[in-house]
Amino acid sequence: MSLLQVENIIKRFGGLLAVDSVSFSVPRGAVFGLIGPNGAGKTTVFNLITGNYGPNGGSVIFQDRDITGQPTHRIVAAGIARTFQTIRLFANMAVIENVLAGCHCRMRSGPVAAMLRLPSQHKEERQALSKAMAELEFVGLFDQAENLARNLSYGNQRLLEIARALASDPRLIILDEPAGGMNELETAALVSLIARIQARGITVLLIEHDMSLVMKACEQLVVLEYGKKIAEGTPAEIKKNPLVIEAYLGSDDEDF
Amino acid sequence: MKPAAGQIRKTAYAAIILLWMVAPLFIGKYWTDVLNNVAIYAVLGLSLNIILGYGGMFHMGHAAFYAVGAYTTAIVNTAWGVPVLWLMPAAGLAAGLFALVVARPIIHLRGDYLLIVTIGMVEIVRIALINNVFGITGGANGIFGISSPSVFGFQVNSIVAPAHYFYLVTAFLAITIVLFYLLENSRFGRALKFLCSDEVAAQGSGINTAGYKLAAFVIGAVWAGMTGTLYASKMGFISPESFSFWESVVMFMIVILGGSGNIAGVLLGAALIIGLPEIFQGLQQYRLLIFGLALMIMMIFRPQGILPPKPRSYPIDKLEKNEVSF
Amino acid sequence: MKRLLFLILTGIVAATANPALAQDPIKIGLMCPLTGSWAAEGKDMKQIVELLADQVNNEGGLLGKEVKIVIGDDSGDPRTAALAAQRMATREVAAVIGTYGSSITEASQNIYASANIIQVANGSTAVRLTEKGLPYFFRTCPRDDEQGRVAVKTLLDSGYENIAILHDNTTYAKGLADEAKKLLDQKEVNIVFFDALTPGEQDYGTILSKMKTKDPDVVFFTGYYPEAGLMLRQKMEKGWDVPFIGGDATNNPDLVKIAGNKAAEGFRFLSPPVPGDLPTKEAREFLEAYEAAYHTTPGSIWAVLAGDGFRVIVEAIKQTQSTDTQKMADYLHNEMEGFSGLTGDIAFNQKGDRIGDVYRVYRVDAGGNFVLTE
Amino acid sequence: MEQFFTQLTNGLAVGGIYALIALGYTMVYGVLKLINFAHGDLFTIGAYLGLTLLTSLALTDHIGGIAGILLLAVMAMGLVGIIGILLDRAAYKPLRTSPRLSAVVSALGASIVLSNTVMLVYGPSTRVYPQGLLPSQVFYIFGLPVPVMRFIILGASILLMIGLYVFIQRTKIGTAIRAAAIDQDAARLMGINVDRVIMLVFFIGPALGGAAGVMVGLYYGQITFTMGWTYGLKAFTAAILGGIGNIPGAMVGGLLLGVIEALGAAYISMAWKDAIAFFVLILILIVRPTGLLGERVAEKI
Repeated sequence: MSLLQVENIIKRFGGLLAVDSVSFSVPRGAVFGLIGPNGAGKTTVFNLITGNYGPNGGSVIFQDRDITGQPTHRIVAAGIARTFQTIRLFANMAVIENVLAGCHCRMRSGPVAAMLRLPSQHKEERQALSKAMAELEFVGLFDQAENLARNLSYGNQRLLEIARALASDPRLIILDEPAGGMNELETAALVSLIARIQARGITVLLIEHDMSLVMKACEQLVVLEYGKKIAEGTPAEIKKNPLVIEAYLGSDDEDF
Repeated sequence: MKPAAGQIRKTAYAAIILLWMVAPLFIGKYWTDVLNNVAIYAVLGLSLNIILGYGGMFHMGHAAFYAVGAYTTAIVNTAWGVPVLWLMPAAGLAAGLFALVVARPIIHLRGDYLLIVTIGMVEIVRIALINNVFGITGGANGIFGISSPSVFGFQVNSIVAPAHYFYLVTAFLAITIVLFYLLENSRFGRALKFLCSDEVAAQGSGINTAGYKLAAFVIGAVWAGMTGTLYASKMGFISPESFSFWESVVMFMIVILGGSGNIAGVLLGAALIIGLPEIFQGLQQYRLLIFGLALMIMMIFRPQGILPPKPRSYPIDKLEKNEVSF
Repeated sequence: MKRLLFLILTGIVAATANPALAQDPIKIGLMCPLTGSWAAEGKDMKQIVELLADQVNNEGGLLGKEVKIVIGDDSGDPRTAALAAQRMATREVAAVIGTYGSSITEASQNIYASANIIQVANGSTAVRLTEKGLPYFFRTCPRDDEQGRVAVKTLLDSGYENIAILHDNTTYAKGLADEAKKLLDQKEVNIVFFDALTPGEQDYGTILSKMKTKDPDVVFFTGYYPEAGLMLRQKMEKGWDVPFIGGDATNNPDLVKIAGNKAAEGFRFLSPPVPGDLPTKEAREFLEAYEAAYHTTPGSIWAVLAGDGFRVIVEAIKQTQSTDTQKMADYLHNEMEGFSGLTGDIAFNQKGDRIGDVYRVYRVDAGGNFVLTE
Repeated sequence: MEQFFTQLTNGLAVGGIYALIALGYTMVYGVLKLINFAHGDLFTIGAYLGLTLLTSLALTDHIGGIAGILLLAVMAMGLVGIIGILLDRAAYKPLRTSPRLSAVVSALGASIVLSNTVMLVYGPSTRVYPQGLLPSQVFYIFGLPVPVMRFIILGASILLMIGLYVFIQRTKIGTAIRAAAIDQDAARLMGINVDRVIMLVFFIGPALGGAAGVMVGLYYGQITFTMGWTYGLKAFTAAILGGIGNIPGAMVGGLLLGVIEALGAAYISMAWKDAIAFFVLILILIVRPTGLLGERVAEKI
């Protein structure tokens, strides 16, 4: 039973066909990897799923609902949260405030409630705050709550993005190169964090260049090259696939 | 040393509030009227701050909303004699509706493109007023004979007794400060700050950025419209030249000079931008030159604004441990 | 130390006792636009009033006291004007002159009224300003309806049948244009064009081209001299020879400089007489003194009307031997008659409006001079 | 048809001046992402300096009409360019690393200072250029009169714009300016002296504005200290209309704005002319959010 289905999705930038009719389906509860050489269109696929870009064709089905071309905030509300390849935090705000951004879509009170200081609004704020603290504890940033986001280390900023994504109570979390800029220790911790996320019943879809992480963490992989899907399977199958080997050798990627 | 600093700040605020409240007893009509102007522009600055300060949208046409409110008040009051203060909600509503209609198609424009479009908006409004649009704005003459506000049957005439008007406008300013403070520290205010800081990240966190931008415009416009009521009833007449592009620039400068996104900063900005030219009155034709120089110098020495906002703190230490769970 | 204290104390006593002293000056306020778009008018107003005040002081002052001019800058903007008026009202002025621009004056009217200060406006022609029944408001300038009446008479007397009216959407020009249109609509003439230009621009080719398509016999322009001068020249360049008639805001020597003698020749405008055309001693002396002091002639008639405002106030103080507002107002309303002003005889009706035929029709001759046509 | 043609030439003449001033906005914006709100006042200063030079040096008497006017324009351009550099040093350089809107407020302050300085130095009255220096013939095209000066104004603006375009596209310094506009840090790494580039931009932009000021003075004959505000706003509108930061965009935007105004005034309403221009601007921006020639870059996420 699949949680997310991407069907023949297409994206053009001017004359460039960045994503060429890619299809795959992510099973519920899985850790699913999207790999491929630089410029293969992986992040573009993510942006198509999360509604940052509108596709030129194809569809995205999430929990049996067509969410193609919906605005990003609706997609988040539907249960897909994400992190960004180039870290996008609210740099001049406190760590805790960054996580509260994720809580936003699960809250209800509007400007009028705030100005009238309704009890419901007050209670909701309190609940959101404890939820945010809980997520910080989950990723191991509990004691950094009052720091400014920009003062965190690179690895911790990645973790903060994950906490922010988790705060929106997603069914699917999309991680775009979560280990980018992390040292070995941090990467190892990330592998176990991904496992704990999976244990919470959240499906994980990730892009990663660190192949040791991909092989350890993912149950299933899709390989893209020049915007096309060239292979799909378990890590063990992918490792042996001649097309994949050629693609990676051709791009001189030593990680593989 | 943190509590001590907080204590000093609280004492300072209390002193300023006290001084403000008793000021009209000592400073005479003229300076009281200067304070009335400061208060009006403080409210305008605070309403613009929602759009420009929290929302980060380059909006240089706020006088358009102010004008819609003032003209709504003037037209209804002179035509049907409805007491002006009753018209405050109507003026706010009219300005809010106007904002809803005009802001929707332009909300997605970025930075300077939004800036020129909002300038265009305020110019179109001014030209429409001059050309006596719908035959109700009085053209270049404007509208006169607007009654002064009355509070529980007590006439508040800003011309005869600026001090009476002072307490009326101060009350409105105080309400505005409290409400906007609550708004700033809420889900709504936070969402605006997120989209101001990084729109893509805000969207990715599930915030309806377009919706919040529009809401910010509408709330800012409602308040500017209500301030328009106060202005119209203060002057007794209004004409298009009071709602020129330059008025928008003045509001814009108040927010940026004082400290974009900070209520205390905007209040200080209003005091400086409206107060300084009056302090320089004695310099006659040199006063604007000195004012311009002062603006440049202040910006150079405090590039972030004089009182930039501080990161917000959350009462996490007050959370009970058992609350921190899923 | 004791000595110092004594000095301070005597200083305070002297300062507080001062109002009773004879040498305490009589203060007269002048509210004018010293900054902003109308700063040129304000500067002239200031120079003229200060010059006249110096003359009064050189001749021994007023009621044995020195006359002091207190100046407030209204920036040509209603909000600033209201503040300037509040400030003026706190400065113990006997009366106030000013200001230029009807909506600017309107912003100050009620403030002076509530402070019981006489206000003599000089460049605010909107009809409604004197229709409010304010007891202490006067103006030395005529009203829009008066000028409209004279303009219509001039247009009809010249036998024009197809008339274009052009204004600039300012309160004053629009008011005059509306007034003229109202009167012309009752007559047997066609108004073939009625629209506004945007002041402050430099190329009016578009407007001229558009008017030309309506083929009027005459264009009545109610706006200001810079636009009039530019249009006269651009109309000549286009080879269009329709006559132009202007309102009194075109009365400025710079009009000819902008247009050039050739293009300006034949242009007619309505205006209260300029001092140069008046045979009175006062007017001649004033012009001489002004040229001696500032090496130029007054730019606009409105500033000269501020000078008349000053002279009227001085006369009222002199005649009533007091600076009491009510006495002065009574004098101005009822007793002043045929007072010889810089712009002709001055008297006021009960509304505070100037009585009498003020307007003349001027024509620009081949040498670029303004010549009285009657 | 006759009216259309006449209005077109009217619009193009005014549009040429808008375009020339718009170039100053767009060049500074291209490199610094700064809206130089004081640019309109530099235009005013150009007009006033031109007047001073014209009357005090009597160039046209000494070396003849056309040569004198050209020399005058070059001198005024140079002086206004230097004032532009000084303005940058005083008002903008200290704010390079600050939030963008802070520099806007500083620019507004500078605008107040410059226009009031002009008022205090030259007086608030309208000033008049000596007349008769320029040809006042009228061309007849298909029987329609078109003053020859309109062609000269338009021609001079277009010539200056083409000159600038060639300079930016073909010379080494021009390449440096383009590089700094795309990425200052990268340009610095490539050995480009970015501070020098900024200085140059603050020379060229104001110099062109100054040239426009002299042209306006010479042709229209009258100048006031507040005229920079009106022209500046129009030129800024033109720069945005074409796509700010884009040099051909400023030219297209300026000419187009002039034509829109002229046609709007002729066929719709004169009193609503500016409102029509802004309305068209808004419509265009709704369809093309980065102006006519502005680049439409999808944000990299």
